[in-house]
Amino acid sequence: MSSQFRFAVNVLPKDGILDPQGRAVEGSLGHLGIEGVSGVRVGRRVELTVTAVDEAAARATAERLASELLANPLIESYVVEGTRREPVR
Amino acid sequence: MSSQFRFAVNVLPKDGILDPQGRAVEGSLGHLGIEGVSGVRVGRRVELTVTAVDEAAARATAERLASELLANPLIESYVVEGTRREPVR
Amino acid sequence: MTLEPAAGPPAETPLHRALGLTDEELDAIVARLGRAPNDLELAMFSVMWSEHCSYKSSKPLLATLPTHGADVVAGPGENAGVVSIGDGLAVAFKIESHNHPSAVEPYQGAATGVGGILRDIFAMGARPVAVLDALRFGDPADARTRHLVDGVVRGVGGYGNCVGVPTVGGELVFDPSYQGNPLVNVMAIGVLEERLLTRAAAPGPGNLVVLFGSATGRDGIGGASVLASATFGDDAAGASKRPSVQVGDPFAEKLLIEASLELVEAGLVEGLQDLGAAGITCGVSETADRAGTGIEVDLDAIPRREPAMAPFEVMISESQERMVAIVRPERRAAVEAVCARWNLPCAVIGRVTADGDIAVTSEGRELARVPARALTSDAIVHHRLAAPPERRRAAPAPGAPDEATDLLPERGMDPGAVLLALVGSPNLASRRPVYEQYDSTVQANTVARPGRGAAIVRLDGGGAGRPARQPARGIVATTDSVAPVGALDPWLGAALSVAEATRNVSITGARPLGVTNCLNFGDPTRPEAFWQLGEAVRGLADACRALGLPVTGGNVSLYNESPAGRILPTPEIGVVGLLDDVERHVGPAFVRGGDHVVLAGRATPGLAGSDYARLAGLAPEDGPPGIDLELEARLQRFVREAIHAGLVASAQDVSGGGLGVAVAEACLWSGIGAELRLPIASSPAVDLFGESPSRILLSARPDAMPRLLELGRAFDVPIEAIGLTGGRRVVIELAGAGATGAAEERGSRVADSVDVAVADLRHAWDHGLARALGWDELGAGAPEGR
Amino acid sequence: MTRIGVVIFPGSNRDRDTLRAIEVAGAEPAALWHEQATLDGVSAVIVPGGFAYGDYLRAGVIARFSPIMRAVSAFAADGGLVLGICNGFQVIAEAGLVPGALLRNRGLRFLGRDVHLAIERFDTPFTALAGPRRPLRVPIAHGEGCYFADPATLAALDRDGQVLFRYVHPDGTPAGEAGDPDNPNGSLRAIAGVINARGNVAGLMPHPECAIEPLLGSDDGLGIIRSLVESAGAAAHAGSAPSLAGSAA
Ligand SMILES: Nc1ncnc2c1ncn2[C@@H]1O[C@H](COP(=O)(O)OP(=O)(O)O)[C@@H](O)[C@H]1O
Ligand SMILES: [Mg+2]
Repeated sequence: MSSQFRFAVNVLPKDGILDPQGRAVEGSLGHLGIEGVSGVRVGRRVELTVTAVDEAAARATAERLASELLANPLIESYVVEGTRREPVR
Repeated sequence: MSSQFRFAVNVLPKDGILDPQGRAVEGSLGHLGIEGVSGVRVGRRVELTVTAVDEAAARATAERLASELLANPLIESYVVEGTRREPVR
Repeated sequence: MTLEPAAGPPAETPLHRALGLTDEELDAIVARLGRAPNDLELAMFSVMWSEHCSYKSSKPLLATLPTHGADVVAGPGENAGVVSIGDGLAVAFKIESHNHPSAVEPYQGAATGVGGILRDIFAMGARPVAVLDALRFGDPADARTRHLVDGVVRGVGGYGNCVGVPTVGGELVFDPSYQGNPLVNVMAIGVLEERLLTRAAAPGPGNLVVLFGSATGRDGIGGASVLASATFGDDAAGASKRPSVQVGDPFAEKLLIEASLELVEAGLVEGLQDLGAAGITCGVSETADRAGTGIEVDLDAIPRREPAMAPFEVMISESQERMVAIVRPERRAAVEAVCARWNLPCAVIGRVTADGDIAVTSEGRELARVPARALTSDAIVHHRLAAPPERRRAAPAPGAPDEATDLLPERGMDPGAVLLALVGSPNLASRRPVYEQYDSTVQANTVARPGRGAAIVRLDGGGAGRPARQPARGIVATTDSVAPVGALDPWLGAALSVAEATRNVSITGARPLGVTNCLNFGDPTRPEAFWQLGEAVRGLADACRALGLPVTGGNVSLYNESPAGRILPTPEIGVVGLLDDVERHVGPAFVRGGDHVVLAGRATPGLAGSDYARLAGLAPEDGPPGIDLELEARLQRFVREAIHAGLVASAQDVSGGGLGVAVAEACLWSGIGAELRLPIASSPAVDLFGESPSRILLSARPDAMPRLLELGRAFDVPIEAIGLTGGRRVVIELAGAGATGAAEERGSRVADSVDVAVADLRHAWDHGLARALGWDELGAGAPEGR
Repeated sequence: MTRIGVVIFPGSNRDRDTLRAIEVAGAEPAALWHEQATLDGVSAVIVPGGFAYGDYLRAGVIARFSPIMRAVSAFAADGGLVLGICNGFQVIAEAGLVPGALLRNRGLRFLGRDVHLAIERFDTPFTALAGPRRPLRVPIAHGEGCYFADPATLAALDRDGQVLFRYVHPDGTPAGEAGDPDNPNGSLRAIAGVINARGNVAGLMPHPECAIEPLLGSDDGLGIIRSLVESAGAAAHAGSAPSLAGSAA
């Protein structure tokens, strides 16, 4: 019997890595008249469903996907967030 | 007296909107030897710090930034996540 | 007038009206069916009888265009025009608009515009080799405009760069009339072996209809989503939540190109059609109608991206990156193998039948049955009312006496300063910040990249198993529209546009092959707008006949109006030409000091519609310059002949900003100055900055001059040596009775000479656009997303 | 004749250009399909430009997992010559065949233009015949070409002569790091291309294969392709690693 689990992987540039997108967001705050925003980092968020026998197995799959595909360890760090069990459709 | 609050904005393609990146990730799973992953959606994650008098004001700023700059309401939806109060540096 | 957008149609609105069909159109549908349509059929009619798909207002006008030519192997009515160029090769090309989607979502609108026109090209069996993007926006200082320009340019690049087709040219024009309604017209060019020419037809009852490419989602259902609330019990909120923005997937398109061309090369398909507007409904009805057959669609066989799609959604979805092939049953496995190799979903979704009907079935039940003809060639045609505006400014007749509109000395302006201002103005400055976002070199055939004059792409380069041909030939391509003049005189605007586009091709030495066009106009139910459209079509036809060129295809975009105003009527003209030896093409920049500078053609009066007029103002009663189409034809033959004879070092068209800007560009592109003495025929402003057509600025070695002048006489083209190249300044002395007299009468000195450093012109030209758009020079822009 | 392979991923778009450049440089080009697990005995491999697998997620990352890349990695490990151009550079960097990563251009825009390039070493299989003319003028066309490595790696690259190409001003002086249009993507130390420590795998962002004839604006890139062709021919002739690896794979 297997269940479905939904995860989110947040991938962000490591500290010290250039983040021109973050700079661009900060740079456009003035035009919008928004104040008091700083430390902007722009990364990726990937949401996915894993079908597995239990949550531990599902998380292991999500972790593997995150470390091997979704993030480049040279430049990015990631966090796997989860989980919400979903009914198997 | 103002404090700093850290938020994250998750921006994802709306339901029903084509997500070519998500499809590409799903298509590559075979090569990775990963099984049981489906429903992949790829979006952006933006983390930011807002300095404001209280959390409500900070969140309002983050919301505005998300809706006016970070997400394209025609094809994307967003969620503002937070918050963690930070010491003012 | 509704003040608030209605959540859904009020209960009493009949369904056909909610779908955009008039009562008259419903009656016409009933007459063709002999009964009332059901809801699915009505949905199919509503999309097929849209202006976009049916050309119901413009069809009678387009029928008047000259479309024949000895080398035309596919003309209007096909996905793209195709012209044979000998040696078994042919060129396919077409231009199309994506104005409204780009106004809503600039990135995706432009991206899917590129995708759509590329599919039209490879549907003919041609490999796409070039893209050109003709863009028009409102005020460059306005925040909304900046957002649109940024998104559209990123969208064109995002798609074109990924599919590996070089973007080699286009236009970027700012005019307040486009503020609420930008224009995004994209032209694509492909090359094919003539024997592989493929038609969008569904011959042979019993043949299979194969859908391949992306799965079908709810993309672009848009207006038709009222059906969901009306018939399928969705609440209005649910219906409005359905996405109507189409998202492009250039990676899928790249696979689609390769798979389609592989299918064609292997001879596996009887017909090939892209799915764009009106989706599967359009694809099956047009292919069936062209072959005089019918098609039975098995709705359940269509791969879906979304659960619980209603039949009408599947039938009219505009999901991108899909094609339909007509395949003999015995070739099914081979077709599936090709699609599998390219990792593209592929499904047999129907069969060709003999009954001429489009039938839609699901779970063994027939949901719709409509004659294919009724959806396509026998769609309703509207004969709209045309009425000219009450007041209009016409061009002087060719040969009319010159009338000085000499504002230049009158205003005490230094013509050199005017020239600098023009060269750095948003419409004339370098487009580099834009075209640098495009891959213009992929495929390794781009001989003339974007930036100066027409684009040149080598043919016959060889490689990848194909032999190189000696000499290698070249394709020359350009788009042009003289819209500001069209607002004053739409016949003239269209004729000038054709003249300018073809001239830009001829001055490289190439022979124009044919004309494609995108007619961007207003609401055709408004008599003045329809009159403009009619006049423009007449001008297009007249100019093409005079130049001996066929119109091979095009596109009509109407309703280009917004609360902010109406666009200038904009007939966008695309021209493709052929160079017999690409190595011998001529460019627009001066090539060395000491060459003679020659002006072929003569300025005629009229400043209205010019960039100078925009900058400096002009007498209110001034008209636009006229055109003598016979002279234009002779001029273009002359320049091609002169280039062929090896007499021409450089050839530059005189257009935006007039002769002054033409000289400035020839100098600043080469870094070589010029010292000229310009005989003033009418007035300094007209001769320096007027935009009268049929003029070419040439440079030639001294020893070529006698033959060049002789050739001018032989072609009956006015031709005059006006000075020499060299130095580091642009110096233009204004000479002649006209100038002196006019100026002295006003008590001022003769209009001062133009005397500007080439480097200053270059600086103004280089930085004008980035400054106008507020882009920093390295190109850092707004963050993605919005 | 020396056979040089060109990897074709779904989404490669300079594969034909590269095949043709190999022909012009005097070798026999061989297309290598992404799903094949062997290299058909070629003497060297070029991973070409384009948008492999759409470049979705991160340029080059999905391509890295395709079957052919396993063969390419094994070939490289055996000393075979591998050149990654543009997207190909991104792919081999993701695969760890060369050091560093390619980030979004600092200007956040795709850039297609000519750049000037200095060759830092002429004693490699990729540059032996490329001199002495410099700086080279070659086109770029990419959105993610900002070369990045951590400070220690950067220092080591410079120390060990692993920086193969650098963006320079037209007069040959080195381009700056940020805010210098002659370093089009803001690459650290203006690095345009690198070579691995062993000297048999190199990658660069600019397109030498599209600068092989004056008609198209420059033939400055031909020397790089010819260097590879000659080196591969010599290696094959000597019966050294490349051909062995190719046939054994
Ligand atoms: N302004 C025009 N001049 C000539 N032909 C035109 C014009 N507008 C449309 N056509 C022709 O009408 C046909 C239908 O156009 P369109 O619906 O845009 O084609 P598609 O659906 O293949 O994109 C095409 O063959 C096109 O070339
Ligand atoms: Mg079509």
